[in-house]
Amino acid sequence: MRDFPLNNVSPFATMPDGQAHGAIHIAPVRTGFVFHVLGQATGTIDQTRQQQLQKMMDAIAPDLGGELRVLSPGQWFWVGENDVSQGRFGEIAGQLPGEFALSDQTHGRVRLRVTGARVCDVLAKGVMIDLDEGIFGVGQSAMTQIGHIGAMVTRLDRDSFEITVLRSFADSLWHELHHMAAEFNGPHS
Amino acid sequence: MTSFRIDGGTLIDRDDVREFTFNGERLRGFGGDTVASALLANGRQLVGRSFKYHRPRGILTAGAAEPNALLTIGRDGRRDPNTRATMAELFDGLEARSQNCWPNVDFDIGAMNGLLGPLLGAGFYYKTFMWPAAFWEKVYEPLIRKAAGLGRASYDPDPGSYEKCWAHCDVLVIGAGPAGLAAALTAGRAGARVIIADEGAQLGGGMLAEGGMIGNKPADAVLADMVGELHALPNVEVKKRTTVFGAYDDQVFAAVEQVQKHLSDAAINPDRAMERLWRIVAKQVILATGAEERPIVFGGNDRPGVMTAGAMRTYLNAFGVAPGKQVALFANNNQAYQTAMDLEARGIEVAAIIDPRKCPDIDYGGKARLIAGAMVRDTAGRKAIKSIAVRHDDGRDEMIAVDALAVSGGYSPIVHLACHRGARPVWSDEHVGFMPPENCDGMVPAGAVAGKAGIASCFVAGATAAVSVLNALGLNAAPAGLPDTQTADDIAQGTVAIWSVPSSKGKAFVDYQNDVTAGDINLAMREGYDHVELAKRYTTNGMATDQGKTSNVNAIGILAQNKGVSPGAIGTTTFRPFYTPVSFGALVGASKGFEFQPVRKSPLHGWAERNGAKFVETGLWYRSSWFPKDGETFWRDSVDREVMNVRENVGICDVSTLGKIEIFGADAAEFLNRVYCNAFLKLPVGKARYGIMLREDGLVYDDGTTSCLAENHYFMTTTTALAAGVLTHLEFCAQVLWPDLDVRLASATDQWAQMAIAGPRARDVLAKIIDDDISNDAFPFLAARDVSMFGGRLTGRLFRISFSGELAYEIAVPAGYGESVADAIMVAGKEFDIAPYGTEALGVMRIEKGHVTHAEINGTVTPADLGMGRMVSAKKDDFIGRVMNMREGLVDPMRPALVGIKPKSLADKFATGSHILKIGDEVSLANDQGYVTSMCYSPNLGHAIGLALVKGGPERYGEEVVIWNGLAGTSITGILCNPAFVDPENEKLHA
Amino acid sequence: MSSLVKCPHCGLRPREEFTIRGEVPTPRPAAGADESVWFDHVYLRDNPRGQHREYWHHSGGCRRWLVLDRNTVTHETGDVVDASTLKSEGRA
Amino acid sequence: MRYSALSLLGNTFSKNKNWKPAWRNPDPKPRYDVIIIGGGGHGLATAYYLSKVFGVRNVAVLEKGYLGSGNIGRNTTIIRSNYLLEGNNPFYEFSMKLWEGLEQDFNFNAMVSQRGVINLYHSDAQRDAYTRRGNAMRLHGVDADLLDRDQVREKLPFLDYDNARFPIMGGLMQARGGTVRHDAVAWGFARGADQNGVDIIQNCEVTAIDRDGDQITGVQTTRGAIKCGKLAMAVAGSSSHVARMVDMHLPIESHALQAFVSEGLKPFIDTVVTFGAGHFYVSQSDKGGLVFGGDIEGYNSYAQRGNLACVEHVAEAGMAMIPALSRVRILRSWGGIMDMSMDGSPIMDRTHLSNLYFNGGWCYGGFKATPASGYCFAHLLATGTPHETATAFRMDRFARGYLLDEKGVGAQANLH
Ligand SMILES: Cc1cc2nc3c(=O)[nH]c(=O)nc-3n(C[C@H](O)[C@H](O)[C@H](O)COP(=O)(O)OP(=O)(O)OC[C@H]3O[C@@H](n4cnc5c(N)ncnc54)[C@H](O)[C@@H]3O)c2cc1C
Ligand SMILES: NC(=O)c1ccc[n+]([C@@H]2O[C@H](COP(=O)([O-])OP(=O)(O)OC[C@H]3O[C@@H](n4cnc5c(N)ncnc54)[C@H](O)[C@@H]3O)[C@@H](O)[C@H]2O)c1
Ligand SMILES: Cc1cc2nc3c(=O)[nH]c(=O)nc-3n(C[C@H](O)[C@H](O)[C@H](O)COP(=O)(O)O)c2cc1C
Ligand SMILES: [Zn+2]
Repeated sequence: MRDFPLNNVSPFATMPDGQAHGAIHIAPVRTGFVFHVLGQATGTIDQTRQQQLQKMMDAIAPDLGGELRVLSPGQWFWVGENDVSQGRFGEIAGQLPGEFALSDQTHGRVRLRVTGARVCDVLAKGVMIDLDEGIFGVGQSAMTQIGHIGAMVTRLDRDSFEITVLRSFADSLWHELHHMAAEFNGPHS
Repeated sequence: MTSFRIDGGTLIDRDDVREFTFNGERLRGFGGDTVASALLANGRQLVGRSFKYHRPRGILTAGAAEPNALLTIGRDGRRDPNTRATMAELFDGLEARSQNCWPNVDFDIGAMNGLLGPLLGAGFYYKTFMWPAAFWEKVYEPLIRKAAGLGRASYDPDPGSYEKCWAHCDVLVIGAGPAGLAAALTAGRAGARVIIADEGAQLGGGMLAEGGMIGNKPADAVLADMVGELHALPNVEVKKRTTVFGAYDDQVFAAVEQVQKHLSDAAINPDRAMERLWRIVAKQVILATGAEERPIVFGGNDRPGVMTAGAMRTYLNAFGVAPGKQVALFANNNQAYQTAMDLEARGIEVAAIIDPRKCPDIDYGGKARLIAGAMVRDTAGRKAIKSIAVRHDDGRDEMIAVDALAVSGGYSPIVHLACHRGARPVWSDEHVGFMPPENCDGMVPAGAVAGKAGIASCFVAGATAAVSVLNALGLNAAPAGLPDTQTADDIAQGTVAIWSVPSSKGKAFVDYQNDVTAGDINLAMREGYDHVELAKRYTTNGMATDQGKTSNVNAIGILAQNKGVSPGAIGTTTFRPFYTPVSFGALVGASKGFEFQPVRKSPLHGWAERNGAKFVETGLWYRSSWFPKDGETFWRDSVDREVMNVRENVGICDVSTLGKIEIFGADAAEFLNRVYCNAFLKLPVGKARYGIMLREDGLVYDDGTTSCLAENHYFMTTTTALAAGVLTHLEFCAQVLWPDLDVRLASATDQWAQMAIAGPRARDVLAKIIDDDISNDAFPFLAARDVSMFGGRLTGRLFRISFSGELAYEIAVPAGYGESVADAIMVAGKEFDIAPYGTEALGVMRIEKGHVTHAEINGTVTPADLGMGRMVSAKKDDFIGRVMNMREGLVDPMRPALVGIKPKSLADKFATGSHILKIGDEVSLANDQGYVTSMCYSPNLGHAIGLALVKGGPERYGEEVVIWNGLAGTSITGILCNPAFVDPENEKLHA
Repeated sequence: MSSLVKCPHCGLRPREEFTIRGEVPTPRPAAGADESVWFDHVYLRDNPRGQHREYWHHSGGCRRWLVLDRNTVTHETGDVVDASTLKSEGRA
Repeated sequence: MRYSALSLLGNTFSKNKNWKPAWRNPDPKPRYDVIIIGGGGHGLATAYYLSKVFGVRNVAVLEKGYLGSGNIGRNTTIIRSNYLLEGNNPFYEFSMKLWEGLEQDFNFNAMVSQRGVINLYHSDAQRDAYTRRGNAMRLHGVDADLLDRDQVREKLPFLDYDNARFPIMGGLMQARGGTVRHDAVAWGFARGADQNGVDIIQNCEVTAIDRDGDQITGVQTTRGAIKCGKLAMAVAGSSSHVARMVDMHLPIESHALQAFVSEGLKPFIDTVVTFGAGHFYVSQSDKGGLVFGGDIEGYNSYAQRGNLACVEHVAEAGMAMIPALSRVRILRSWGGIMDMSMDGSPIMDRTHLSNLYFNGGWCYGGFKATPASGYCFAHLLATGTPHETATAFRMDRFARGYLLDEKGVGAQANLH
C-alpha cells in the first residue's frame, strides 16, 4: 500500500475555475496554505506584535511569502500561495518561538475569490460589514458572516475579494455566491 | 362605461397602452397608472366589499394608506391577496379581482350582514355563541372563519426569487417628497453617502400631484431636474419602490424594495429578485415621510365615490383622471381647497364646498358654492354616490347631487418610524395632529411630517434638516440652492377638528376596512373599554391591513370628545413595525426551500457517495447513515450486516463530524483538569482519555476523548451535536473564568478527515498503510500519536479508542487526503472483508456496548446517573460543576439511572420513548419509573435491546417491568439489566 | 445596541454574529465556597430594569467573550470590553 | 348583566345604549385582605378563583397599565398540555380541563378553540423525544398521537415535503390543544372577578412594598398607599423588578419575545403547527390573520419590542415549513417580556416573607396556564398549601437540585 496514489482533493475539485456572471467571476483557490497562529491573548489587537510576528515568519520561512490576517487578539491566519508539506509545517512550527503555537488549517479552511466591478453589490447580499473602500481597504480582512455561513473576507484589490471558509461549508457557500451574483448575468453588468 | 380619463397626467405615458382584467373584464390603462387610477379612469368606482357588512366600497386614497381597494392580483404562485390597488403599478396582462364578495362584487350575498348591523356591533361575539359548548368549534367558529379574512392566499409555490442586502450610509432620507429631495440634494452635494428611499414608483411625493408652477417652472420640470441631479451624484443612492418599514436598534432600518413585482410575467428576469430586503445602517436619518390626510366620520362616508381631497388631486393631476363630473368637497381646512381649485381649473364642476367652519379664513376665488358651518351627514346611492345630505348650521337639510365627494378632515404626520422604538408622538392643538416625538428617536423630521406644507417650506425644511445632520457628521454644508416658490405655510392652516359629524344618519365609518363605526367606539366606551388600547382591541379599530392610517386619529378624537379631554390625553395606540405589510418572501430572501440552512459536508462525503451511502441530516451536517448493498431493500438489512461485519471482521466509518479542538499552552493540562470532572493533569504524552464535562449546575454537558499529542498540546474531540457549544464553553472558561491560564484554542474540526476502523481485523488493515508499529504493545488501548503512513508520504493522527466496543482505531488525516486514505483502507481491508458502516450501525454497536450519547446525556443527568459516578474526581478541589453536582436532588438514590433493558419474550419489540412501569402498577404518571432512551435490534443477540433511565437504576438489574408505549398501544414485559450487552469485560477493546 | 454591537476587536457587527449568555452573575466562587454562594452564582440574577452587564460571545467573528454594559429598557450600550480584562479588575 | 344571544338581541332593539360596563372602575380602598399585583391573565384568574372558589372577596388587583396590557394581551394564544415532566404535566392538563369549561363558567366567549396542535419532527431523535413526551401525556390520561409523515401530509398538505432542508418525518399531535382569544381571557376573568366584588384597579403601579419585619403591611402605588393582609405577585416579565422591592433575588431573567400577525386571509391553516427544525409556530385567528412567533431575542430586555434579526429568523423558519407563505404579507410585529426562569418551568410558592406569595417564571408558555395558575395560586393564597398539581413549582428546587428542566439546557435563561 506504500504506493497507493494519494490525492489531495479540494472541495472545489469539480468547480470550474473562473465562473462568470457577466462581469463577476467566482474562482476557487486550490493551492497554498492557511496556518492558524495562536499567541497568548492580550485583550486587544496589537499592531506592533503583528509586525514582529511577520518579521519572524519572513525569517523562518522566507520561501512561503505568506501574509498575516488578523483573527482576534493574539491570533492570525498566516496565508500564502505556495503549497507546504506536512513536514515543512512541522519544521516551521518548531522554529516559531514558544510564545506562538501553530495549527495547520490548510485543509480545514479553503479559499475562493470573487472579482468584478459589482463585487461589493454581490457581497452586500450576505456581508454586513461596510465594504466601502475608504473603510475596508485593500489588504484588510474581517472574520464575519456571509448569510448564514461564517467566513473571512479579505480585500485583495478594489474589485477583488478572497473568502476563506470552513471546508465543510465550501459547497454551500459556492452555490450561495453564484446565486448572489446571478443578477449580473448577461452582457451589460 | 364612459371614460374618466382627461388631459394631462404627469405620471402616465399615453403611448404605452396596457391591458388588464378586473373581475374578468378586459380594461385598458397606461404605463405609469396604478391599478386604482386605471380603474377610476374606466369608471370603476365600486371595487370591493367591506369586511363585516359587505358594503360596497370604492377607492379612498391614492397611496399607502388605502383601506378599501384591496384586490387579489395575479394567479397561482404569483397571486398576491390584499394588494392595495393604489400602490400596485399597472402592467400588461395584470389580473385583478375583488375580494370578500360572493357571487360577485356587484351582487354580494354577504351584504345581508348589513341588515344585522346593530346585532354585530363591537365585540358581539364575546357575548354569545357559548351554548352549547361544543357548538363553538363545530358550528359557530367555522362560520365566523369562513366569513372572516379578506383575500385568499395561494398554496402554490412562489416561482419568484428574493434576496436580502446590507447597506450603509451617512444620511438616510426616508421619503422623497419635496422635503426629502431637498435634504438628499443638500447632503449629496456636501459629499455625504446618502440613501434616499421612497415607496412610490416615482420620486416626488406630494410634488407629483402638483399641477401648477413652482416659481416660473412647471412642477414636473423642477422635479425632473432634482431627480436628475440626485441620480448623477455618485455618493447618492436612490431607491424607488422602497418602503422603509421598520426602525430597529442602533439605527438599523428595514426596507423592502419592489424590484420586479410591478412587471409583467414576460418582463421578469428570473435571475433577479422579485423583492429585496434592505438592512440599512445609517449614521443620521431624516424623516421626510409626509402627512396622511384624514377622512371625516359621517353617515354613509364609505360610499364609493367618496375620496380624500388629496387623492382626488393626485388622480386629477398625476394620472389625468377625473373623479366625477359633479364633485363636492367636504373639508375642515384650507389646504383641501386646492383640490376644488384644481378641479375647476380642469373644467370639472364643483357642486359645493361644505366647510364645518363658520367663517373659514380662506379666500376661495373659484366658482363653487361655499356652504360654511355645514356638514355632510349622509350620502345616497347604491354602488356609487349619487347625492349628499348636508346639514346647514341652522339645522336645515339639503340634498346635493354629486358623483364624487372629496373629504378632508386634516392631516396626520406619518410618524410611524419615529415611534417603532417606543417613543410616543406628541399632540399638537396647533397642527390638529400627533407630531413626531420630542427627540424623534434620533431622526430629524422635515416637511409635512413636521407640520409644514407647501413646496417652498418643505424644500427649506428638508435642506435645513440636512445641514443639521451634516454638521453632526462633521461635514460643512450649505442648504441646496432650490427653486423659489410661494411663501411657506403650515399644513394645518385653519384646521378645525371635527371627529365625527354629530347629526350623522346611518353608519359613520371610522375604520373602513374593519367596518368600525363611531357607534362601535361609543359602545366600547360605555362598556368600560375606554382606554385607547382597549377600545382598539374591543372594536378592532386600526387592526386591519392599513393599521388605521386613516382611522386611528379619528377614533382617538371621538374618545377624547366623549370624555371631554384633549386627544393628547387619550394618546395613540402603539406604533409597530411594519409600516406597510411585508411579504415572507422578502424577509426570507434566498434562505428558502433546500437553502433554508447551509449544508456541511464531511471531507469523506464523496467517498461515502461512491460507496452508496444513504445520508441523514444531523444538525447542518450530512452524515452517512448506512451503505446498502445490492439486494438490500430495507435499511435494517444493511445495518445488521454492517454491525455483524464489524463484530466479525472489520468496518470503516466516517467520524469526521465529531468536534475537534486543538488546545495549546503552558497551562493546557491544568485547564483540562478544570473543565472535565475527571482528572486530566497527569495525562501522558501519547495517551488519550475519556472525559466528562459538566455544566456549572453539575449536570453532564458533553463527553469525548482528549489526547496529549505533545507537551502543551492536546487534541479534544466532542460530540457532533455540541462541537460549537463546547468550543464556546471552553472559550468562556479560558477568556472569562481563567484568563490567567495560558491556554489557546483552535477549532480543527474541518482540518481532519477522521475514520473509525473497528473490528477484530482493524489492526491488520491499518498495519498495511501505517508505517509505525501498531501492535498491542506498541500502540495499546488509549494510545494516541502521530503516525507515518504510506511510506512516509503522509502523517496521520492515530487514536486507539473505541465506541463500538471492538478493537478499534480512529485515524485522522488532513481533510484533502481523506478520500484517498479511505479508499486505501478499503483496498487494504478487502482481504479482511472490510465494509463501510454508517451512523446507524454505530448506534447499534454503542447500545450493545452500553455507551451513552446525547440520547442519554439529555441535560438532566449526572455522571452517577450514567453509571460513571466514580469518574467524578473527589480529589480535585475545583472543576466546573463540582459543587452544584452535590446538591440533594442530584444525589437522590431514587433518581433515574442508566440500565439496559430487553424484552422478556425475545421476539417482542419496543420503542425508544416508551415508559417503564412496575408490573401490576396502575398506568399513571405518578407510577412512572423511567423511560427508554435508546433501542435497537441487536443482530449479535438476535433481539431488541435498549438503554433506559430508570428510578433506582442498577439496583434493579433483573427486575421485570412493563415497557409501556401508549402511543402505539403496546405494553410488553421487559427485564432490566446491565447496559453492556456485548463484551462487558472489555476484552475485545484491549485485544 | 441590540441590533449591532461594536466589538472592540472587529468593529460594528450584527447581532447574528453573537452568542449571548446573559447576565454577568456574581463572580465565580472560590472552590471551597458554600453551596449557597454557588447557588447564588449559578441561579440568581439581578435582572435589572436599566443598566445591565452581560456576556456576549463574538462567535461569528473574533470569538472573544465580551462584556456589554447595555440598558435593558432602551437597548443603548455603553462600554463593550473584552471579558478577560474584567478578571484583572476582580469583576468576573 | 349576563351575556347571551337574548341579551344581545334585547340590546339591539335599544340601539346598544343599555350595555353596562364589563367591570367597575373603582378607586382603591384603604385595605384589602388580598392584594394581587399584576392585572394580567394570572393575576385576574387568581382573583376570579379566590373570590369564586375560595370565598375570598375583599381582593384588589393592581395593574400598572390598562387591563391586559402585559403578555396576556400579546401572546400567540396557543394552549396545550403536552408536557413531559411529572412536575409539569398534571398542572397543564388541569389547566386544559379548566379551559374546556371556562366560557360557560365566566359567561364570556373567549373562543376556546380546540383545533389541535401538531409539533413536527424531522429526525429519529426528535421522534424519540416526542414518543417519550406523548407517552408521558398518555400516562396521565392526556390525549396524544404520534403521526407519521403521511398522516401529517393528510392534515397539512401545504407543508414542504418535497424540497425541505430538514424533511418532515411526522408529528406529535394533541387534538385537544388549540387557541383561545387572548384578550377575551383577560376580560372574561376581569368581569367575572368584578362581579364577585373584586376591585380591579388600572393605572395603578406598585412602586414600593411596605413591611414590618417579615410581614408585608401594604403597598405604595401611583394611586396611593394600600394596606393588605396578604400580598400576591403575578407580574410576569416584571417579576425581578417587583421582587427587588423586598430584596428578593430570583432565578429569573426578563427577555423579549416577538409575535406577528399577517394580513387577514380566508382559512389557510386549520390547526396549530410548530416547526421542529427551527423556532416557529403558527395558527390562524378567527379574524383570518396568521398569528405566529419564534424564539426570544436572546438578550435581557424590558422593552416590549425586538429586532430585525429575529424577525428574519422567524420568517425563514416559517417559510421552510410552509413555502406558500412566500407571498403572504406580515402586517404587524410586537413584543412581550418573558419571565424566563433558570430551568424553564414556573415558580409558584410562598416566600421568605410570611404573607408574600410569588407566581412567575412562566417563560413563553404561561398563557395556556392561565386558568390553572389562577386556581392554584388562589389555592395557595387561601389555604397556605400548594394545589396538588402545583407542588413541584417550589422556589427552593434550584438550591436543592430538584429541577424541572423540560429542555435539559440548564441554568441559562435564554436557552429555555
Ligand atoms: C409574544 C408572546 C407569545 C407567547 N405565546 C404563548 C403561547 O402561545 N402560549 C402560551 O401558553 N404562552 C405564551 N406566551 C406567554 C404568556 O403570554 C405569559 O406567560 C403569560 O401571559 C404571563 O402571565 P400573565 O398573563 O399574568 O402576564 P402579564 O399579562 O404580563 O401580567 C403581568 C401584569 O403585571 C403588571 N405589572 C407589572 N409590574 C407591576 C407593578 N409594579 N404594579 C402593578 N402592575 C404591574 C403588568 O403591567 C402586567 O399587566 C407568550 C408570550 C409572548 C410575549
Ligand atoms: N397628504 C397630503 O395630501 C398633503 C397635505 C399637505 C401637504 N401636502 C404637500 O405634500 C408635500 C409635503 O412634502 P413632504 O416632502 O413633507 O412629504 P411628501 O408627502 O411629499 O413625501 C413623503 C414621501 O414619503 C414617502 N414615504 C412615507 N413613508 C415612507 C416609508 N416608510 N418608506 C418609504 N417612503 C415613505 C411617501 O410615499 C411620499 O412619497 C408638500 O408639497 C405639501 O404641500 C400634501
Ligand atoms: C393573537 C393576536 C392576534 C392579533 N391580531 C392582530 C390583527 O389582526 N391586527 C393587528 O393590527 N394587530 C393584531 N394583534 C397585535 C395587537 O395589535 C398588538 O400589537 C399586540 O396586542 C401588542 O400590543 P401593543 O402593540 O399595543 O404593544 C394581534 C395580537 C395577538 C396577540
Ligand atoms: Zn469581534
